[in-house]
Amino acid sequence: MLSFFLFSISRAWQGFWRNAAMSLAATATMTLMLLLLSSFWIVQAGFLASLSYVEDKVGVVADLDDNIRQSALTDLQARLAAMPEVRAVEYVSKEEALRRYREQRSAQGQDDLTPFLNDNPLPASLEVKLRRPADYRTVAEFLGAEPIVAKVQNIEDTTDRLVSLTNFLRTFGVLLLAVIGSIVLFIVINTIRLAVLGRAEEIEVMRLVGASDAFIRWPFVFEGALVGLLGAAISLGVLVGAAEPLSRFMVGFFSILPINVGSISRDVTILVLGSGLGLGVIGAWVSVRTYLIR
Amino acid sequence: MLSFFLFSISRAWQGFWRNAAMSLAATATMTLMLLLLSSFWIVQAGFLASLSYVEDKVGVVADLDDNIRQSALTDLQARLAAMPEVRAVEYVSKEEALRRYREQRSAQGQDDLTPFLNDNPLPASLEVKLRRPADYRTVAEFLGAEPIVAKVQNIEDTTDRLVSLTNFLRTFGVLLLAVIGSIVLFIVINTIRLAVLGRAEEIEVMRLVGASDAFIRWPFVFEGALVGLLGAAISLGVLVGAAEPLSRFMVGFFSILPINVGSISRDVTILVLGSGLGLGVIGAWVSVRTYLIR
Amino acid sequence: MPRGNRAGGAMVDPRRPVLVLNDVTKTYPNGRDALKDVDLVVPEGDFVFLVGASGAGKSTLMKLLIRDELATQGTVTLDGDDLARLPRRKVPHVRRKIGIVFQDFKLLPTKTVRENIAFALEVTGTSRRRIKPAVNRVLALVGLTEQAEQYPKQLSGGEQQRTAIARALVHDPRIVIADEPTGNLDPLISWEILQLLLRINELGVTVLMATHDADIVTALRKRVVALEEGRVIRDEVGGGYHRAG
Amino acid sequence: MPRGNRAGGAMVDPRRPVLVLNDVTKTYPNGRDALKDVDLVVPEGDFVFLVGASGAGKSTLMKLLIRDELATQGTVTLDGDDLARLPRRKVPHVRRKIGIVFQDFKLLPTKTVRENIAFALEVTGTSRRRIKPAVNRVLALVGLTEQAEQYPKQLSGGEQQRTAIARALVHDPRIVIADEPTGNLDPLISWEILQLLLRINELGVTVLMATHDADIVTALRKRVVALEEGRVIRDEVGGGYHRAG
Ligand SMILES: Nc1ncnc2c1ncn2[C@@H]1O[C@H](COP(=O)(O)OP(=O)(O)OP(=O)(O)O)[C@@H](O)[C@H]1O
Ligand SMILES: Nc1ncnc2c1ncn2[C@@H]1O[C@H](COP(=O)(O)OP(=O)(O)OP(=O)(O)O)[C@@H](O)[C@H]1O
Ligand SMILES: [Mg+2]
Ligand SMILES: [Mg+2]
Repeated sequence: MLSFFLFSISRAWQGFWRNAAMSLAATATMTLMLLLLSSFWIVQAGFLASLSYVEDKVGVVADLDDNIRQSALTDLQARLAAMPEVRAVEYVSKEEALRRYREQRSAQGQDDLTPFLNDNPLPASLEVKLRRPADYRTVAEFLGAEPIVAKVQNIEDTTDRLVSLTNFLRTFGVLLLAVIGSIVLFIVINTIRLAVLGRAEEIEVMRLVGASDAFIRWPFVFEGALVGLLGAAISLGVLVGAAEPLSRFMVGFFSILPINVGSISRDVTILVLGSGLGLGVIGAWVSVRTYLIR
Repeated sequence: MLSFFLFSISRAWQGFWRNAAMSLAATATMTLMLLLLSSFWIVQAGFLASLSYVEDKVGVVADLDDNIRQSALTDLQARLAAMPEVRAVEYVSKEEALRRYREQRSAQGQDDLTPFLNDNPLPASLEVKLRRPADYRTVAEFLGAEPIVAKVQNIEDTTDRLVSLTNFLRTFGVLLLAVIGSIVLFIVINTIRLAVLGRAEEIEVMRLVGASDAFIRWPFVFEGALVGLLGAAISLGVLVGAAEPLSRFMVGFFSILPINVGSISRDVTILVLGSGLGLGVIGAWVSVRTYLIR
Repeated sequence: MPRGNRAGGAMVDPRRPVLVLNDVTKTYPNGRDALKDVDLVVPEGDFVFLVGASGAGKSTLMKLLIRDELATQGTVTLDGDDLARLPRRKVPHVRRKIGIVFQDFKLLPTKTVRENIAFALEVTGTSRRRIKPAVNRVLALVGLTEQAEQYPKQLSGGEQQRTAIARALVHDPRIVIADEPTGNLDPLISWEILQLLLRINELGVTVLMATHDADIVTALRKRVVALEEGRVIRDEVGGGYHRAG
Repeated sequence: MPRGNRAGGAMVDPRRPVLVLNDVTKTYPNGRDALKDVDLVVPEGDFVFLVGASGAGKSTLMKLLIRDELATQGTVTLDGDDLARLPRRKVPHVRRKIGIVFQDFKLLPTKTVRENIAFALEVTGTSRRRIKPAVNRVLALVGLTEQAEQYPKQLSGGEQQRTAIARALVHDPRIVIADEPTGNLDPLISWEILQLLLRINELGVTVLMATHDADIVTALRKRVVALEEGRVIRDEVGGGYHRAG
């Protein structure tokens, strides 16, 4: 068994180099397709991180009545914090609200209207951060029923739109990745098929001389694996080479996004190696099958 | 000459079908690659339209002094309209400004602060729409020098960021399309090369029997063209089939965008047919060349 | 027989039929009848010349015997196995019993002469240690020791044919089926190859050989089966190439 | 000659050399010397048998003549053209002067017998109208009329060889180079093919034929050039296959 394994590998190595033109053409296609797949995977990962970042910003803001008891406030804060939907609760006092308003106006380059005010018209409020934007309604309704809450700011429309947009984008991204994945799958298998097609006669001769299916198949499968692994190695090399300038550039642009570069590069390595190997093996298996079953 | 042309075409047709497995595999790859290319082209077109739409929104807002003369205002408006950078000028009166402010507050679900005001603190203003966002500075400086202008609202930062973002996205899109284009080019040529590789011996025999290079080459080139055109036809078929549900879906989402579906579909048709034909011909030419030059 | 381990043909039962065609008709998909109502029994240890004009059906008969083609009618039995009923899985095993020299050689283009010959042993699971000497022995027998590391494309026609012969003999087959194995060889080497086949036949190997070489057939006076347009028109022991003998 | 348009060889100058090898040595990239210091002059209208053991260099000599290989040393001249100096563009024109029967046939696998034969006329730019009758004529000559629409894979070995012969003759070449054209043919058809070659030779076509068929060479008493390990060891008119004659 082991000797058959080793034998097949050595035959695969031989087959790869003796049909160098075909093998290298197949490897080139494999490499490009893996690069395409991994680029989209990376873009997709960055994109999902951006969506999460945006969703993080969704929260429920409840304006409080003026002059409420501190104990009532503390009690509400505690009950909110205990809700599974809630990630964090922040209390914004009347003074803080005015300060933020002024900041916001001036950041937008608009006039500060507050000097015209006689009194601080802004209410104190509780800003509740959610675990999932879709829970907006639950928390808003809970707050609306509280006696010390004057009014829950109505951003339901905005939230709904945001939720449906992010859901759409997420689905769209997954779909796009699936489509690209299928294209890669098909092209690679098709390419390996073309390479095997050029060796159909060789397979026929092997069979006529008494070679069993396994004896013919495994060297081809290992050859497919070799094409896959070589393609994966080259792709990873290119990605590593491109990573440094690219990430420097990306950081400049998306510096706010909490992208975990470590986990992405681990995922991409697994993706590239796994799909290279898998596609090579499956492609070879399927292609040889055609010529064995007769 | 014409008879040679017709002869080559009939040989190409024969060659295509007598090597059906290879030809169809090559056509399948061609089809998928054209679909990939055209999808990105379409996304890119939609994307550029979105950018233009966003850029349209960039304008210069100049607050005017209270109590200016109507003639000075009309004069300024006329001079602005005459500037090549300016697309449109709108006058917003003090009352209109207050109305808009109230609308905006309530749309954001925030309290209306205006009842606390003694007086309308908002100035009248001129809103100038630009042809290109990059011209922001020129127009802002022009307005700043006008006597009746109290202040030019400073959104230079925002504009700068927007301009550099849209420029970045535009470049990125073109770059992405170029990369995908190169991938498609390479994969298709590589695939045709693999198919020709399987017929290298046939070419050798033809040469030994006294066939001239042209005699061998042209049927292959026409066969490549056939693969390209068939791939293009199938791709267009798929696109047409997908267009209706997809555009219905897209309109729902991007209904605001002024996308010209007619011109896009014309461009895509040209793109798909042109690159299918071109890639098929170039691929075959390059591949056969290898076996002729010896 | 290269190794000569079936000494003196002691274990050979000359009445046991190893190749049997029973009322076989072969019609190719394009409608051409290559064989019609062929009956043929070859007992173990026999030496049979298959003769007939070009297109008479000799190669077709041999293709049926190795299950490269299936008979349209009738049964083909090889060493007791009905080839039409043989499960796919077992086909390689049956083929390994036979040493086949194809008319068009069927060498593997990406393997050297040595590797092509070794291949017939590798498929049987022979260990490397035993493959090397066996291959060297047959290389010497067919006179290709010098060409061992060349690829088929780098061989002369006769050298290719001798490679095919060496591959057919290297695994000590019990049956040798040779389709015009001397068509590309000069008279001298042809006779040497014939001597080789006669020697292994004496050791009990059944040999079926298609040939156009009238000199050889007539000189050896072995069993001759003559085909004409797919029918057996003559089957006699000690006959010549032509009907007159 | 199928068409017989060079009536009675009136335009043939028998002293004009058409095939000339001048001190030719051919060493293959792997170091094997296939030809050594070969001098050979074949005048127009000659009929030459090329004999020699397997691997003696016969096919290599023929490959040099059609510029499939280039000589390592010496010059090869065909009909006045030094093949080593011939511009690439002109190579097809030279090849069209020759009718070549390859030892391994070299048929186009995706073309039928008819198309394979027609191919040799198509490359010369012959019109369709004239191709069809010419192809039918040679098909009848080699006895393949019935097999005209089959693909090479669907032919017997001898039928493939006859297709190759038909392709070599269809365009009325001035020179015929045949590499063991009867290796896969039975004696009867072999003789018929020989008669065909003799007939076209009488019409002035130069014929160079490599063969292992001792009977034919000895019987015809034509010029015989014998190679041994790449050297010309014998060149005599009216010789037999073997040195003794
Ligand atoms: N795959 C095929 N499809 C159709 N017809 C075929 C096929 N193979 C062979 N034939 C036909 O069957 C007949 C017998 O062929 P076969 O190869 O058995 O002849 P053969 O006796 O070996 O001849 P040769 O001496 O020329 O090799 C021939 O007329 C041939 O055209
Ligand atoms: N492409 C090649 N590369 C290396 N060596 C070669 C090549 N072609 C032929 N040879 C060697 O050159 C020698 C002469 O070969 P050639 O084909 O000319 O022989 P031949 O006389 O035609 O023999 P046969 O009668 O067997 O066809 C042989 O020993 C062969 O191994
Ligand atoms: Mg045969
Ligand atoms: Mg030869």
